[in-house]
Amino acid sequence: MSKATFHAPKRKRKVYESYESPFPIPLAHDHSSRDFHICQAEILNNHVIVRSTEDIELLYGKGYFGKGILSRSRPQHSIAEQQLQSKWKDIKVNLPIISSRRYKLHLEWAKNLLEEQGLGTESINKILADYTREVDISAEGDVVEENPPAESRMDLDPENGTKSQSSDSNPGKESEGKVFLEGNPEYDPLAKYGPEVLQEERAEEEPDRNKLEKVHCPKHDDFILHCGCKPRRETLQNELDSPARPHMEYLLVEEVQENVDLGPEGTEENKGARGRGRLVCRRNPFRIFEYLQLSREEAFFLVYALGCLTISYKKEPLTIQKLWEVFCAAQPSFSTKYLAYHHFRSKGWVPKVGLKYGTDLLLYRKGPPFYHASYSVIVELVNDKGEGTPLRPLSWRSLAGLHRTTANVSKELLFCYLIKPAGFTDSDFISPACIHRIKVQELIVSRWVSSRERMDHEEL
Amino acid sequence: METDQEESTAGVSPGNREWEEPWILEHPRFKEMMAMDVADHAQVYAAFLVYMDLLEVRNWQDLQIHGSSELHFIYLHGLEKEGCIPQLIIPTPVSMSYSHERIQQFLKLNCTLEEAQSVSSILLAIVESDSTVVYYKLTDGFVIPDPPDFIEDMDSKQWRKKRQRQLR
Amino acid sequence: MLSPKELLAARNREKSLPQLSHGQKDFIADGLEIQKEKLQVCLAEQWELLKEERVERLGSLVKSVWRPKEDLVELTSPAGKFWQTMGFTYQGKQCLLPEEAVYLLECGAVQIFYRDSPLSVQEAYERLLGNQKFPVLHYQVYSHLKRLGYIVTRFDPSSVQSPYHRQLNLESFIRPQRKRKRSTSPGLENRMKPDTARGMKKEENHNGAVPSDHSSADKSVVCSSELAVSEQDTGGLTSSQLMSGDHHDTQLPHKDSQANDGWNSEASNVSLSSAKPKLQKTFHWDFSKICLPNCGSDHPCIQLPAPEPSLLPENVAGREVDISCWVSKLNRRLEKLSRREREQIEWERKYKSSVNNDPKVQKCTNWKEYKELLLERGRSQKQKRPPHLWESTVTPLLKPGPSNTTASVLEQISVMEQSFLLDDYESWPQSYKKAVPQIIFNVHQADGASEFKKSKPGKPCTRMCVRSFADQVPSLWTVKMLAYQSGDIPLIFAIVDNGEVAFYSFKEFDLPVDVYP
Amino acid sequence: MSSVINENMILIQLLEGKAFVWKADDVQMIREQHGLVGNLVGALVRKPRQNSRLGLPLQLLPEEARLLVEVGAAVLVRSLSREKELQKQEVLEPESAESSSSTNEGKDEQPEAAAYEKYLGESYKEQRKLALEEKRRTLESLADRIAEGRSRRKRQRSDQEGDATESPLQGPIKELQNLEETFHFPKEAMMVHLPTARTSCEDVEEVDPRQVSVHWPYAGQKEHEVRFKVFKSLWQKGYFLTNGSKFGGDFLVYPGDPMRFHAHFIAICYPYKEEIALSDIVTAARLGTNVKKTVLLCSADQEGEVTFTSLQWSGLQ
Repeated sequence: MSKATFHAPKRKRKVYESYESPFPIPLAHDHSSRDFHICQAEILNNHVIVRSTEDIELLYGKGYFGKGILSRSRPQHSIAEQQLQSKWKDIKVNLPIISSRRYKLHLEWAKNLLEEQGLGTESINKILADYTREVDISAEGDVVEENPPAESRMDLDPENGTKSQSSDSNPGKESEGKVFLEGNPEYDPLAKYGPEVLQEERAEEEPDRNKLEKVHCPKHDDFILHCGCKPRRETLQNELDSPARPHMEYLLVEEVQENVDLGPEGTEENKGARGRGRLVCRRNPFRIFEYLQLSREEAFFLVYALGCLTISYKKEPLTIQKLWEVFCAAQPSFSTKYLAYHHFRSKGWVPKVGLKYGTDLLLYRKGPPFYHASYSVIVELVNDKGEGTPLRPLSWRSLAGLHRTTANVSKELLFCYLIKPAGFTDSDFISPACIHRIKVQELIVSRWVSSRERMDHEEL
Repeated sequence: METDQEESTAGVSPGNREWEEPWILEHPRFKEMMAMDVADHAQVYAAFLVYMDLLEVRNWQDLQIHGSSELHFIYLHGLEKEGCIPQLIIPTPVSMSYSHERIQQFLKLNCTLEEAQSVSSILLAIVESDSTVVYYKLTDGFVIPDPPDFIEDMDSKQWRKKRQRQLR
Repeated sequence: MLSPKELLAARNREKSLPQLSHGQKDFIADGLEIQKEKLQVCLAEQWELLKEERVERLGSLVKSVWRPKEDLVELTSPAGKFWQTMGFTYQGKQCLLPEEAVYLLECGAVQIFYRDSPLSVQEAYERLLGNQKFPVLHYQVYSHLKRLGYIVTRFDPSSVQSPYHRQLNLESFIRPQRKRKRSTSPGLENRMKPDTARGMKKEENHNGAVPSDHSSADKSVVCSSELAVSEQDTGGLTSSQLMSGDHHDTQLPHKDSQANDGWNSEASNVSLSSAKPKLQKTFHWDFSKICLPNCGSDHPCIQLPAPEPSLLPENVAGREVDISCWVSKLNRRLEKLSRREREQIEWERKYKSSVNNDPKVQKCTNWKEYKELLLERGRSQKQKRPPHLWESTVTPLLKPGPSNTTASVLEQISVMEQSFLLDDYESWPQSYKKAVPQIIFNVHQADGASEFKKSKPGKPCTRMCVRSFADQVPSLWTVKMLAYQSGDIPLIFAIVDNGEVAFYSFKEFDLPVDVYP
Repeated sequence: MSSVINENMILIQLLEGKAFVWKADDVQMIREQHGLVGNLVGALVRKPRQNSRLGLPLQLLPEEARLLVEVGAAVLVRSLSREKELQKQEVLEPESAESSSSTNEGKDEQPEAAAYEKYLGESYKEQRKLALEEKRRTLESLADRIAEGRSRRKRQRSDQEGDATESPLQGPIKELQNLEETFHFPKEAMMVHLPTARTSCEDVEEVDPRQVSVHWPYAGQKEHEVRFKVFKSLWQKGYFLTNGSKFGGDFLVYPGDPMRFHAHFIAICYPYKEEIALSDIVTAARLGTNVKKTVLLCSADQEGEVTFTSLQWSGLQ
């Protein structure tokens, strides 16, 4: 029997991260995690979503599970617009910069949200105008804001920034500029702010703040008010006591010529001196968070094989059996694809969805940051006589195309057959325990181009 | 059963506020798509993921949501950049399959939307179960491809390698 | 036929081939003269080339005669150099197979006579090929390979060792294969740990594929472990079957509800009572005491009796009530749901399990106990072994332990057995073995490169199976079958589409386990 | 049957359902007059042992063959000779089982055999004559130089021997004098023609491409019908088409003769209402991107109306 030879995968030339661990569970070599942490996921629109930043980091960082819904692959969404960020790279303020167009969109979402709560247009406008009022930026590059009394800190109003100094009026302070990342919960850009300013403006702020409190959930640091939480003092207090309280999201909005249509307060001329608009610091009225979405195969593997994830539907944790049933119902190819997924994971490889090349899976060694995918996998479930109904029936024509596509990107085409034992019926698929009875056969499909042919043929 | 170790630290990070609904469900555009009641929820969710991908990851502009009750479909419409021709985007879960007839119906959608547009084309946004999206362009009739690059001074092997890297 | 003058002139014909396309091809037709000219040059050269007829020196031609009855071509003059790799002796005469003769004719090496006149290539195709014995399809593959210089012979199934034979030679058959595999991938090999239990198991399986005296001891080990697995999973299966009777979303037991909201009380009752007989002893809900009134239009229930106090939460008091005044206000029409809402409900039903199916819930006698249970569960969700994972029919494969290594994790989650192409051959029914596409050719390395002798051809470098493009892609079973027939020689599928030949191989693979770190 | 077939028609020979054209003139006409390409599948006469450039016969796609018939340029034929022979053999079988040698087969073949012998003999005579003339011409053109060379050598020899006498220049060298008698042209040296296409007339039967038969199995097949409508439509638009299977498609579509142009499209045919899996669309589009061609989804409805949709990568990574 002649076997296909294994070609060692090609390591990427530039690798920007170090490899941690193959799985998000404590392993002997990995000293960073000692505890067996069970990640939480939930069913959202029939898909599996992980929301906790910590869990996201764990699941993606160790084993490259899932994809950030707001990212190309690794969950690392930032609202900042790259183009603007580089355009304004000489400013010392480390807040994400977005265009006013984008900002308006978020504003509109917040507005829609409030409308849905039954608020009148006038009060909505008032609320939003208050919430998104321009915030002064200090010379140090931090956001300047009053430091409110603890219990009302959540709905604090940013200072009216009519006479704020723009960042470019303060050159020469580079050394002071701090580097921090957006979304870093440790860092509160507003914390430094002295209390005096607050005192001055307190009185006139009062009415608006009251109104705001009605709709602004104190547990939120953004403007989403639909959670149904009632503002309760003690929760609020707890929130504030916790050291790593997420900061409110402040943004720098690039406003060109005219200010945003929110109010007359941002009309200073000096900001537009460079002819590229000016940056205005405002609160983000509608924050969106990066979530990790797991393919059903990934999710089921984490639950069933590793036991390090629990998935809930409407807060209720689902058993493995239940998950199997609903995944099978949601995706007819699930059981077959899962078997293949499990097989490759249990060989220490990292399978990802094969959509880019039109196949069922792509296999990476260690993970996508380190190696190019080595194999493009087609999965087929067959009976003990080797006959089956493939997930996608192949003709020679489509196989020729598929092979060419795969070979063009230096990958190999791997057929993964899952062989049911004799007497195995559809009803055996009702439990994931059927996996113990399945055998796996791997085949490499390749074109044979004889050395001679290569010699007298110089194609393309 | 072991003791409960980490109750208090669980809710620390911004994404993990368990008492709160996922923002997706509360997003006005998601609700809008749901309320249209033209597509099944798999397509609605695909449409929303594509909507966010275009807006937040790719920075598209003037993105609008449309529903076609006769095609049972939600589609998007927007600009890649300012000054670009507006494009029509058909978001779809990867599990779907379409006949050529249906693809042509999608193309006709664009005709009705943009009378002036001479060539009718759409972007097919295919969404995988882990939220991976790929975009392909469908155009009615014939679109001549870009001419092959003639790089004479580069030897063909090198050139091929470079190309492969680009296409990964 | 060519005139003598043309024939003689052919001796001084151009021998080299013209350029294929005269420079980089164009992308778009611009209608300019220069494009047209280039094309004219190319085409003119092409026609000149095609119009050339085969003209050979009589002395260098081997004469032969087509014998249709024997399906062979007999040489009537001494064979040429081709005799080293082609032809055979039949009844003391030098003969060629039809495909050999046609190929040699195309090369201008033989002249085939039939009824004393020579055959044109067209006639040779028509007469020698195109019958059931040797289809044109096969000839197209044959001539393709021959033109490249390969030595191609017909495959004779009897030339391959019988399975029994192979078993006898098992050691020489498998060992070198394994060694080669080891040495090809040093990069990964270093990191693979063949000494782990998983590696050991693999080896056993491999030997087990073709049983031998040496491996029989190991084989029994495999068998027993297989047995253990199958016992385990049938156990899991039966219990899951028992549990999977019903998964409707009944939050609380109820008797009399209408089916219009999709609840199916009957089914849930059935599943409760029939699930496991022994559970009934610990069963504390008394349904006769629980009243869920049917207020629907078909069975209006006006008097609602006081609920059983033990079933209510502590701080809730129940009392008897007359709802006649409410009934008129009730909207008892079917709720009109949108397409999406219906879908939502459909999914909800799939996700929700009936709490009544939960044995622990069944043990609860009242609300208080139930709530305590929920609380406890909520607490334990973040524990190492959340009950919904560990106290259910199917539990995770990996047991969380303090010092798992990557290798031990992989081993614990590897539950599927690797299959090999040569597995289970003996168990296939005979009818399956016959209905398979046949191997057609042996292909040996080109003339100089191999020590091919017709009498002792040695091992071919590949074997070929010929398929038309319209045929199906081979199933796993076909691949297995042919792999078995071909033995240790790689098998290649030659796919012919409108005369073009492409070759594909389906090779056994065993992706190495990557244990890192 | 054969009488019906017009002299100028291209004969497309069917063999196992495959369509072959054997005459170079026909191939040229098919390409230049009808804009159809086909695929050369035989060994090239000039250099038979290679695969990068092939020779006759030309194999046509079923669609190409059918189109040529539809435009009235060709007929599909199949040879009847073997069939007839088989019938004959069956009749003869009982008495002539052992006498299968070609020399004593049916008498009616004898004239043909004799004809070839005669042709060969005449050809030999003529070739010898031509070769002789050629030789003479060669010698004549070289005579002066040969003579000069000989005299030089002679001089050198005499120089060494000290004999300085000059031999006078001779007229025609001696080889030319009795060339007729000394010219050696063995029979083995004569050139023989191994014809490509059939030289004799033979019994052929016309095959109707609209009717299903073992000889033309494509008629009425769903796949073929769609492919044919698409093929015809693209051909009518002036495109050149070749087989697209190498690229996972049905046809490669060229803006001009494939000899000088790159293909623009990979045409893939689908029945208009048949579902196409998105993974197939991705694979096709991906491949098209890699080879810088547009994938063309092509469908035909019952009336022959053909729809084309271009599929390309969006450029969004």
